[in-house]
Amino acid sequence: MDFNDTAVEATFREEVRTWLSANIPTSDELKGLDYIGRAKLWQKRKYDAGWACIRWPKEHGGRDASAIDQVIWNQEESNFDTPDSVFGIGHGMCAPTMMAWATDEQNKNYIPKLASGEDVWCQLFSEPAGGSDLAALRTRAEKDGDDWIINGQKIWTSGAHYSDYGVLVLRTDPTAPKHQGLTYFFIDMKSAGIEVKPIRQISGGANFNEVYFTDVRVSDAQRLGAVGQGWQVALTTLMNERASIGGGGGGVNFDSVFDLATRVNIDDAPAIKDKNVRAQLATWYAQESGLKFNGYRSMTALSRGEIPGPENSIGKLVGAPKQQDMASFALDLLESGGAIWDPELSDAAGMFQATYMASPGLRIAGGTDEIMANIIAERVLGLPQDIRVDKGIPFNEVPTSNS
Amino acid sequence: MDFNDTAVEATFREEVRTWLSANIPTSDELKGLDYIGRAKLWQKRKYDAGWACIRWPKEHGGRDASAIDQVIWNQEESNFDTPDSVFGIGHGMCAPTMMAWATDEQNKNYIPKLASGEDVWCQLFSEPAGGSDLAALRTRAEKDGDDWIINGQKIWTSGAHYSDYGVLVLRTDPTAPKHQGLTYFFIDMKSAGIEVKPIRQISGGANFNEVYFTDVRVSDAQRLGAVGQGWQVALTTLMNERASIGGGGGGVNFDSVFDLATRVNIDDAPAIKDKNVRAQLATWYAQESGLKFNGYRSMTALSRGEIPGPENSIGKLVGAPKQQDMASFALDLLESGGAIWDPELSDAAGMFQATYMASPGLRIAGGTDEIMANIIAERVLGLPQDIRVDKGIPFNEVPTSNS
Amino acid sequence: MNFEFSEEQNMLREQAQGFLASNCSMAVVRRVLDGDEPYDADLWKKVAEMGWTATVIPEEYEGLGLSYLELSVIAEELGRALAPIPFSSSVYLATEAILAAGSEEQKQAYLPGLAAGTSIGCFALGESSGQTSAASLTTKADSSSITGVKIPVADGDIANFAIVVATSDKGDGASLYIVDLDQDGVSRESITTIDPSRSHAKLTLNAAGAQLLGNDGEGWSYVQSILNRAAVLFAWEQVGGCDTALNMAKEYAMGRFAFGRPIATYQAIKHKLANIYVKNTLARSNCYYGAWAISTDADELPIAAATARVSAIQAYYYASKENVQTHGGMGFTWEFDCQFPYRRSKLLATNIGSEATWQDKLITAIEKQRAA
Amino acid sequence: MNFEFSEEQNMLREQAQGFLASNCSMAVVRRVLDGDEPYDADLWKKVAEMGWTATVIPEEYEGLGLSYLELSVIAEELGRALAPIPFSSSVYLATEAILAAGSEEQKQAYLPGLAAGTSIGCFALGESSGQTSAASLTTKADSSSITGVKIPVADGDIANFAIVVATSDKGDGASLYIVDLDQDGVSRESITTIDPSRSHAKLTLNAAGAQLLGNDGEGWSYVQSILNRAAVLFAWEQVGGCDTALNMAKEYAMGRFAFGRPIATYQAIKHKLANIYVKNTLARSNCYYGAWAISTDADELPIAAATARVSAIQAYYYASKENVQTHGGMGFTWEFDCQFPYRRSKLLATNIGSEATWQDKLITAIEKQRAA
Repeated sequence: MDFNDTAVEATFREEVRTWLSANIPTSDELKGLDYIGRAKLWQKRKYDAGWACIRWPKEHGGRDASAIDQVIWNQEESNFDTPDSVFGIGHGMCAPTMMAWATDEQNKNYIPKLASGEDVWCQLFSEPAGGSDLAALRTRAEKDGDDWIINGQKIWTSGAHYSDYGVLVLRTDPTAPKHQGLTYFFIDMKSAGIEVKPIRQISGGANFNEVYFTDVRVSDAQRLGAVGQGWQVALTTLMNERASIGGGGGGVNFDSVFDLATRVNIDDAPAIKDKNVRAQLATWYAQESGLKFNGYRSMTALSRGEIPGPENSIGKLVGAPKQQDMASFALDLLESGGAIWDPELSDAAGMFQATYMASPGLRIAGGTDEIMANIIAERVLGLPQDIRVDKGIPFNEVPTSNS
Repeated sequence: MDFNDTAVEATFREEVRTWLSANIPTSDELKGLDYIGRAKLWQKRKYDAGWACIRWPKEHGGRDASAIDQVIWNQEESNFDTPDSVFGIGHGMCAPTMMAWATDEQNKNYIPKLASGEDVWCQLFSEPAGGSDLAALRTRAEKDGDDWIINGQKIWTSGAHYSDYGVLVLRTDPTAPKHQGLTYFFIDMKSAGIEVKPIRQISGGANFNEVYFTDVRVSDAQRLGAVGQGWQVALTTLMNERASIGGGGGGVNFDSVFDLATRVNIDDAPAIKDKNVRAQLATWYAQESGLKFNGYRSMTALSRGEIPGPENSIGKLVGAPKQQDMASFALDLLESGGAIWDPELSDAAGMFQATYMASPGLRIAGGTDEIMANIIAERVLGLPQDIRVDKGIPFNEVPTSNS
Repeated sequence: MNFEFSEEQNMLREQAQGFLASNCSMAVVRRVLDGDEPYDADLWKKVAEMGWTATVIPEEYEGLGLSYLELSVIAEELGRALAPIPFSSSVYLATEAILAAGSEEQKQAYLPGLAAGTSIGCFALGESSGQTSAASLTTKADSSSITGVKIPVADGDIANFAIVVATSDKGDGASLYIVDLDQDGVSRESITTIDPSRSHAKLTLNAAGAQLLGNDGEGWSYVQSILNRAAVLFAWEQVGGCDTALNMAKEYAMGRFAFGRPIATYQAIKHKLANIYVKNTLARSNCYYGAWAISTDADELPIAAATARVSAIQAYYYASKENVQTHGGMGFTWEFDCQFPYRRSKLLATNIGSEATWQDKLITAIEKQRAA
Repeated sequence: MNFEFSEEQNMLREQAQGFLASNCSMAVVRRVLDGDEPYDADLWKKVAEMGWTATVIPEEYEGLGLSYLELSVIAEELGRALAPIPFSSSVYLATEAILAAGSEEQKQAYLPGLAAGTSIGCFALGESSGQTSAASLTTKADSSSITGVKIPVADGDIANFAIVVATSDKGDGASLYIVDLDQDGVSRESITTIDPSRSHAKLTLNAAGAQLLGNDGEGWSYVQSILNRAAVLFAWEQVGGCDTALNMAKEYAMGRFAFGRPIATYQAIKHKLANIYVKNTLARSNCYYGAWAISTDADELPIAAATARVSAIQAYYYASKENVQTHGGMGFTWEFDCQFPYRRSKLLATNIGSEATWQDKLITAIEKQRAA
């Protein structure tokens, strides 16, 4: 047991590090660009050098790299200050779906531009009435000659306002049972009749959008899979989503709360000396440590060419409520000062307050705590599904309200 | 807002106190009696003086007292060292059911002996396959002339081994839906074919029994309610159960853990000085205090002639896991000594260890945590029932196993 | 046993609910949160006209001379409505400070205005991040002027005067001062908090005119007594808010369908709502204890206040966060009202001492009681 | 990254599982718990024959000279089987004490017997209720004899010798002694604990013959180092037990029907089991960290040990109590096996320092690391 690379991995890591050191965009190069422009510049550079989407087949602009190579690449890239990516969904979810279901010609047309960062893609699945019941979507597509006419509304679409293309699932047969009346398409986001509205969150940010479709035309040629096969295609997308969702990301963690506890006082002594603070911090440390070493075990599986288990979803189930509780605890340590949310006046420039307000979203986005627990219960432990009253019933006869 | 009795209540309390002071059994009187004998002696004395079952109508041996009078009686009686009662189920559950459903003649025959303590009654509802699904009972009764023949097994019957009579619900029509095929009886516990076996618990105690029925005869005259009406009769019993279940009773509580924390050390100082101990204790104090004052609010409702809400069931939902966590915490405070379970060697004569081992039962008996949460959700908050797949299906076609 | 509000108090509650339903809907909270008004001045005026600000002030100072039970009823209803007004600062803190420590002259000078709501008071204790103690104070005063920085001060930007806690070289190390806020020596800056529906400020006092309130060197003792009383009233606001969060969650869960049935039929949601209800109910019963203790000036007040506060903080955090969770993605949008109790719960939890601070106070009070 | 057991270690695990399935079913645990045997002597003999007691003892002392990774594998499997044998006392504690502090002579005298399992060692630290510290010790020794009372001592009634921690007027205030238990100066009394499937005793030492182990006045430092190593191995036993509790709960929930369907279809049960799984998994991953640290003698050992122990204690308490709860009334009967992990979880949690004690140690270790 060790934390070291194999010889092959170490060589690869060195190669990555060397290239990164030489090619990170300078501040001069990035000057004047918005965050989309910066992301595109960096992606193009990686693409041109053969370092974009390294797990993809070479024919699609990738490098045929292994899963552990990807982990090493990610680790090394994250050590440098590179522009934030806007390609996560396109590369992580849309591209794998296209590769699995689109024609060779379509893939030749679209995938390289995805890899090079020329095109940004988004994913349009969620709908207001759906929520955790993703397949209960209602946005409909009706056949009109060689086209389909789309009407309805999608929600929670990250990056819709700057995306060139999107993948979407639509209801093409409302009389079929829920999962059977769906069809999957990709679409030009600049199509007439698409309107994007940002959703303001309680945290103040607006990372998601509502997307309205009014008589939007999409060619039948942009259908992926058969008519009525949309849910199966969507599963390809979703399987890849699960792999790409992390443990709740940055923000408040053991280190930041530990440091805070050395800055503020309880009983006129540093809070870190307070046994209650220590006990709470110890539990959170043990959780973070467990998540970290769980990750190491997954990486070991990758390194051995095995597939890590779906138990990775515990990262989100543990991480999101932990962020909320730690942020809440940090505000309490700050006492009345905890309420102040001002980059100039707040401790740590307001990070604890920002996390307090953002963490409810972490517990919901990408699957609520409750859905994550269901997933672990069913997919990991093999427990049976809850009773499904909508099974086998025509979608338009499934109850959607008390009336 | 005050904690005082009304003038009428104060007078009543004084009367109770005076009678109790003069009539508590002396140790001489109790000498040589087992706990059943002691309980019967004390009950008979109360009965003879008109202080037994005071809420019951005078015709049944009671006193026509109000609910608040009962509370006052209980408070005062608990201030004295009286023999433990063995009549709780008989008085609290069986008698109200008899009074509501039995004939006048039956009530004349049985109720006074219940009130006087001459007869002890028990309740036989639960079955091995039932658990939380109480109505899924299978013990069957088949009509044979003017009698019914009973075969099957009951479980979790408190006091079955010393009871004279029992109330029981039996399945008389297995082809009817679950709640409709049941019939309710009372039975002589000395009937031929009844076998009582104590159940040993993990706490070491044996407060419950299994009761086996082999071709036991009961007269149709001892049926309460119509054939097939057993569930409605059982509800009368169960409504009264809910009223008589407390918050988890004695054992480990704030006071005992607070005191423990003054006896043992952490960092060579009394544990009560440790901020982690203080924070935990404070939360438990606030819970106990909330339960206590919740009780005061219920008593106020009684005092005003109102009916306290079903929110009293929070006592068990909060109290039982609290006992478990507090006992666990107390064992931890004792460190390696916490494992010792010996009346001579353990701190507090092993009370913390005994509670640690008994508390899992508190979370289950009389309704599991999960069932109590369902009750609050449905009866207090008015949320809908979970999906019921057994609804309206013949009982003998309801799935009971995976096979 | 008479552990309930009286009929008259229940009538007051009904009246308050009716008034607030008309005058303080969630749209009103949203307007203040979203806009530039620091508080709803119109609502404040009406609340004062109803006499709520005058509730416990003795009649000789133009108050109503009612008890803390009436004030408890009002506090719970204001908490339920998440009212965006400086009621807690002016009534639970500033009024209480003057009642507790004020000279006859000071009472005559300040209480009538507080009673009428024409004067708004605030309470300036904290100076930075973390616990404030007598030893940590840096605000200093001489006989007539005061210098220091107080942050955050709830309603400091809209109040007419502040009760300021400053260091003292006597007694317990602190003293209270009354500082009128409309003067040259005072500069105030509105600051943003996690709950913009309630106004907060940074007060910079630069040799500002000040008058001593109560005895010099007994300030920290006054602070404890004021905070104990305020804790009960804050706790009532908190349990009022708890109910609002529960009702929002319940209503949404009953109407929202997933997989063909209301999410309220799923145990994960049912048990969550049951747990909210249980915590709220225990906290409310502890508030009754607090109300009894404050209204009878009982020796148990420090215990009752800490008990009510600890359970109210825990209940409101749980209720408000799980209300968002019950709403799923919609609960996280600005458009929905779930944010209001979530913000308010933490504001009230930090304004007058955190959960851990009051947990420790509770055990200290119990130790004192047992040592007595 | 190679953060997994090797193929050889996984083979050892398979072998151990097969052996324990045949030789240590729950019926064996029940027999010891219910009967008069203090431990399963036959199982102990077989375990020793398999070489498990010899795992990390160097070959020069007739051990196998394997690493702590192999011992971790064995510990997890013994924990999974809830084996009623003195493995933890003899292997994780007594053997480690002699390896850490023993003279060459002492190693030659004791290690071969420990390796062969013909000698059983135990570790005598606690003297009463609450935390034991160097300052709280009352057991006293001179150059060759020792007097005091140690309670409880796991396996003190069956062991051949004890490592006894006694007070010292030098250094850190404590010293270790080896005390052979078959001598006149020693009286031992078996005591009942919450887990009678593991044997415990009260040791009364009355001028018993004793030999110093390690340097005089460095005893407390040895204790910390021994406990850190033992914490990792205890944690492995704990996560093994966690899995047993989870599997019992899962199997029962799948087969038990209520209201016409398996209780495993109810979210209250599903989410309970998911939470057990999550806690178990995090604890196990922390045990990997501990295993790495102990096997490489890493500087991070104090952090890794405390992390593994804190999360293993929390996971096992939760898993074992919620396993009973999942079983409903049957889980509370003597007849069912749910009691075994519930008892064992608390025994292991208290034997070598409680959750809170290790939480504090963890933060202390982190503080030291950051100060360095």
